[in-house]
Amino acid sequence: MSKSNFTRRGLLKTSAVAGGATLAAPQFFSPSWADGHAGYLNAPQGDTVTLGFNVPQSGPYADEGADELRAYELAVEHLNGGGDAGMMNTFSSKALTGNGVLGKKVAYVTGDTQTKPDAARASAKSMIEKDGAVMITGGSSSGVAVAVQALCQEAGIIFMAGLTHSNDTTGKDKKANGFRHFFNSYMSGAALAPILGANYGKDRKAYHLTADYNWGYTTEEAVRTSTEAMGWETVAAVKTPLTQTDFSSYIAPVLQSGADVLVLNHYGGNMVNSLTNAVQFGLRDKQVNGKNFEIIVPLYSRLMAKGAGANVKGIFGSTNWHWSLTDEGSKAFVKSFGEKYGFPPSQAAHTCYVQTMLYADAAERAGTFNPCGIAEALEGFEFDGMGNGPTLYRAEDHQCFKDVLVVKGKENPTSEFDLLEIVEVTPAAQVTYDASIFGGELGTCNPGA
Amino acid sequence: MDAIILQILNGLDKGSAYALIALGLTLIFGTLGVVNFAHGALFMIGAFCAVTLQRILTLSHVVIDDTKKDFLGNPLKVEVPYIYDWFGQETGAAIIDWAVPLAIIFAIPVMIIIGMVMERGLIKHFYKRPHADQILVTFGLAIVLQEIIKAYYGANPIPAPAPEAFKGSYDFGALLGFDANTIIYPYWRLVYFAFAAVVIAAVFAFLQFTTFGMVVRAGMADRETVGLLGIDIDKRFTMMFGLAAAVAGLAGVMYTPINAPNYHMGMDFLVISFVVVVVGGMGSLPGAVLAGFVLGILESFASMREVIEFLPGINQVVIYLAAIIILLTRPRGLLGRKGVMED
Amino acid sequence: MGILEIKNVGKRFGGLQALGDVNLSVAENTVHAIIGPNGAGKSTLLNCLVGKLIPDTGSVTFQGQSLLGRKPHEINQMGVSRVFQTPEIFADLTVMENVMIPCFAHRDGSFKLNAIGSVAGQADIKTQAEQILEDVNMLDKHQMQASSLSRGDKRRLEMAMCLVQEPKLLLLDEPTAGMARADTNNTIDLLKEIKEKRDITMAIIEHDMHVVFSMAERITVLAQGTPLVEDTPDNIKGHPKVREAYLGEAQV
Amino acid sequence: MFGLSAKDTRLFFIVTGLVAFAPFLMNPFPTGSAMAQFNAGYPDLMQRFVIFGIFAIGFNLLFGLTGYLSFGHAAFLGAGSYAAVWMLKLLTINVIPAILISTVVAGAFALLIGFISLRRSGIYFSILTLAFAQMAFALAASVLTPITGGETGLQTALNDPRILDGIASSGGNIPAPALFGLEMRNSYVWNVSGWTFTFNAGYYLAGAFMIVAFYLSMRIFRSPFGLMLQAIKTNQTRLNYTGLNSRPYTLAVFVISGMYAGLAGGLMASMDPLAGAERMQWTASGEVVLMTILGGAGTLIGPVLGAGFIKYFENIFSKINSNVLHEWFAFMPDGMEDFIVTILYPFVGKGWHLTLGIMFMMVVIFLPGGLVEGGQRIANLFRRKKSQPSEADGAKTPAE
Repeated sequence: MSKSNFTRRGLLKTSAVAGGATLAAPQFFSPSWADGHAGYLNAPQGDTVTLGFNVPQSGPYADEGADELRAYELAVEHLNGGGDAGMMNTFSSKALTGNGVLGKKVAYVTGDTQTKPDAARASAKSMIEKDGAVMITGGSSSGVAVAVQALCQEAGIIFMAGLTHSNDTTGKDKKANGFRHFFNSYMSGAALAPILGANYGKDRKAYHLTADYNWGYTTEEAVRTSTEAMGWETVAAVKTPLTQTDFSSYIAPVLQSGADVLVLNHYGGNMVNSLTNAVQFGLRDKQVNGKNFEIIVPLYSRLMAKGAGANVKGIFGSTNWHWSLTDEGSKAFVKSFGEKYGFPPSQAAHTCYVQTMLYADAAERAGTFNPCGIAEALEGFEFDGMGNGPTLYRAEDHQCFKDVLVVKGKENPTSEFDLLEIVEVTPAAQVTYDASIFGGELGTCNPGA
Repeated sequence: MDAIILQILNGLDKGSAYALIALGLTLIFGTLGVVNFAHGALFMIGAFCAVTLQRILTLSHVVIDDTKKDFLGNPLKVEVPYIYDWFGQETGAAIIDWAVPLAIIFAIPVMIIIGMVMERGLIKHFYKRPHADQILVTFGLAIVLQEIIKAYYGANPIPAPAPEAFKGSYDFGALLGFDANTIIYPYWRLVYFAFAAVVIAAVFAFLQFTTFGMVVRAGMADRETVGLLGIDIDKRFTMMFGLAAAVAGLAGVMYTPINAPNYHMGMDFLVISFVVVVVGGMGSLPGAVLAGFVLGILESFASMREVIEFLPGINQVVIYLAAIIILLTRPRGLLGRKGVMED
Repeated sequence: MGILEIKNVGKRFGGLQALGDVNLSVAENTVHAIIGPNGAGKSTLLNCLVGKLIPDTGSVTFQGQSLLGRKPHEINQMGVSRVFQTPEIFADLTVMENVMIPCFAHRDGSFKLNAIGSVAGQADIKTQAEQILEDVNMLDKHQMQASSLSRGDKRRLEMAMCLVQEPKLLLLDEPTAGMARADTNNTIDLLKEIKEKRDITMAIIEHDMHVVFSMAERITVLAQGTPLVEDTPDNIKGHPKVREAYLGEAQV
Repeated sequence: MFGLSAKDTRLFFIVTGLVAFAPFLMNPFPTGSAMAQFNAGYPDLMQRFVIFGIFAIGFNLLFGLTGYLSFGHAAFLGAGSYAAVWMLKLLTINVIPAILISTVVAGAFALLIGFISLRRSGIYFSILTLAFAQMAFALAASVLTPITGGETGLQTALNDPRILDGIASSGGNIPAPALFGLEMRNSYVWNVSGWTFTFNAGYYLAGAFMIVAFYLSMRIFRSPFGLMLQAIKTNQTRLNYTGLNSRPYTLAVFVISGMYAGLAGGLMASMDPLAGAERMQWTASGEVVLMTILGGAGTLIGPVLGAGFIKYFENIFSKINSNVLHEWFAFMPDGMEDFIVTILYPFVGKGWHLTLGIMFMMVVIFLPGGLVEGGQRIANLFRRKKSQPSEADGAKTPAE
């Protein structure tokens, strides 16, 4: 028996290879081929729907990727009715029932982004072309997010961004098929500035060290704008190579410049090293202009804090979410994650879990896995109970607007996970901006067929 | 002026790291002619010797503290290192605090054994093979070593701080008559510099003044003749590998407080260490050390704000640019020997 | 006027005067030997002729054209071939290929981008190569890899590679160094045979007096970087200066 | 045939056949079966096989023939990618100009770098090429962001000019690269009782280029030019004293090799219009070195095998997670299943690098000639006709 079909897009009809499929007999597609004409790419066949979890499994962000993967596995478990249902209990939308999505069991495939745009796209393509994934999610850097988002737009698949903080993801490079729950550089700047003003005063001189790539630029820009608006002066901004490991030659001249605040627009390994070096130079013990010298890290993550060890103590930064939040949604998530894996989730895990839930919920509400239907369901969607207070998925740029956390390195941590303490929950209104300020075009949604 | 002094200090410090790593590499690559892509991995393993010792010293048993709650609301489990039980909390904490310097003692035998096993088990079969094969096998080995470390310690950097006594920085400005706080330099980096100087001097002295060193130097020049003299040169070369591994490992151990070690740090240093060795000149130990300092100082100056503003991106490329210029003007690098790996 | 004229050539390495003031003329179609004790500057002189070294002073002309400042391959294209002390051949290639390469060089010049034509399809080159292999009695070994040849055969192969280019001047750098007497004699016979068949000038640097005296028509004795005497073999044998500087220690 | 010897013609037809029937050969397992995890017959990976095949074939022309080990070849691939994406943005979404320009740009870039680097040989040459490529990478990722898109990479956009295409954008979506209207992502899917075979337009275009590239490399190997290159590798001194100037030869092959890399970069951008700086990083240069050595440097088919081997591991092994393992061994008793999964898990999924590293070592230890030698040994086992023919007597083994 044979059946052939010419499709406009490179599409492959498969049942989920992982998850649902077993050694059982080969499947015949002919009767259900009609689904191929359901009007969108990779319309789920049979009783499963496949999601693609594309996270860094090798390279410097592998641990963060591992945490993202844990969150995805937990989300799949909850969606399929396993475990204690986590945030499904607190989520304001009640469309999800623990019966899979649209009656189909959720299966997943995993891939390794290697935190390289090329590799991430290769991995995402294999999920789309080989495994029939209907949605791709994950990632731990903006470069990867932007690259995979563009791929998903071209292919006609929904992309639910993982950890990506650059303004570009939902700014200059936004795409109709891409959605981001995580916050961005602009929000970090807007949330941090008032707290910095309150703690360090309004006449400070800041020295920026900025990782020399897109995310670094947008973060520096955001922090500069918001702190300068408050009255701070920017003494200098120096770009550091992304591949730099020893920052001594960048940090040593800071004191000579007369600056009394050092802003480290670095993430991941860059941040761990630059902060370690800065503390090593004893900057924080110094007095400049009659004030204590301070260091700021605009974007924090728990894994970075862990890497930097005791050096983070007392240093301000912002974060998307933290496990010590006490709202019902966060508590429910921390509980189910903690009971399954034995330690609290990171913000990367949180955003990935929430993105999966939001996608599933949107599919349920739209009644289809068609990317255009899902996009419509997500655009302008307001929800609560996911850990950051009432949240809006803005239609204009597919960015979530929600509370942003300003945190500080904890002085006396009780465990290796208890490294940050929440200083302030900045309300969403304070970090909301006009959708047009970063340019870019959303385009139209692409269902891929 | 103060800015320049500061960058010279920086350059010396960076340079000592480069020189130390390149020194180990040049013992194997520059003189034995084995293209060892696993050298970075040896540096990384050295750093993880410090982490491992730290882990050993902080081996703990769990005490349940009912007064505090953990993140799930259960009673907090507090981990108490055994060492506290044995030596009391204060002494115990002090020993843990000194984990990194103590790791030197731990790392030397470990690294020597790793280096010798590597040579006996693998590299010795590759002396006569083409460089391409050496690249493939040592690169494979580097990946394997790296992945083993990653599987055990994870991918995230692990902080391994210097002892409390070396926290903070020394104010050179005051010493030299500049304003306070203009020229400060962390104590640990000064220690690193001194340590590098001692290790480099020791290796030189060892090769210069011992019989072993003489035989090895002769063996580098003409392996067959030395073999004819009835000297087991292979055995010396094995020991040489052990020595190179130990030097790389020590560089790694002492580096941990400067940058928190991760499984990938070896690869980050691999390229630069090859560049340093070649710019220094193949087969020349002093060349490698000199090149390390030259490139370190150049890199420091290129990262000055004034320089970057004048030449954007120069901080990214200065090492490579310098390497190109040096190799074009001096065909065998700074102090290279003729005929080593030129074809 | 000889085919090769060396005038006032001097070369200094740091503090060492390797060549003093060398004047030498090699007449066309002769075998001219250059002998001298170790360190006399024979190899330095040779390297000055082929473009490997540039002398500090003086001139070197070949058929009236200066060789100074020319690269080895340019000098070779002018008709000067060199045989090395240890045979320099293409060890990883077959004997046939070894000989074909100089054939190409002879026909196409120092560079030709012939990336599409096939080696196997070059009939004229092949014939030429086979011819010369036959001349040196190696045709039966044409498929062998050059590295697996015996030392004597390697020397023959190298000669063949030089001869196939029909050089006007053949420079031989101790062609029998390290050879057993039998092999040495074979080489002498080969060289003599070559000399008989072709119009060729040979300049030989040699240690082995047996070789020198059985072949050379003229001999120059070099000592401490300067030519001591130049004469016919018979005169050289009895020359007191030479005996003093050289033969006395070389036990002829 | 085509100016090739009978043996080479046979090899050429084998390669052509493999490329043509890859959609079948790469998908040996029925879709939906547990072994389908090992299927590689989907467009993206097949495209990568042939594109990296081209890259490695080109690299092998330089390294395999002359022995000059360039450690910066990825720079040419990156330059080609950027050139191609710019063509797709500015000129037309048709891939032909993109591929041509990428080859030319990479060739020019190679001429510049080669001219300087080839002044040195051996390790000094390697370090010079490495330094140039690292500079290209560092600058592309940072200060050249306006031209290269920085770390995020250069992509096509809705508002690109595309002057030859007019403003005919397809709705709100960026047009996909196409060959005169045939989009590179188009596929013909054939379902045969459980098996699914995908015939992708982009793959066949890239495959056609690879066959041409392979054919040209065969011709170069067998040409007088190729012979000179081999002579450079074995004895450069003799070559110079044979009246041949090695510099133009090495420079020519360096440029040809750079153009191969540029072609690969152009094809990569045509299949997937993105060019990122990390394509130029030393790890990418190192990868092609490894591909070539792993397959068998200096052999015709080796580099292609090496490229396929590494890309297969990267894309297939990295996707095997513990879930998949559990399914495979679900037939076993629980304890046994967990045990096997625990043993295997470190080697797949996130541990794919470990397996790759082990494979590198195994190949180089047991198969000194690379994968090609493995193939020859297997072939010899089957042949076993006239026992050990000419090889033992020192005849040169033909570079196959």
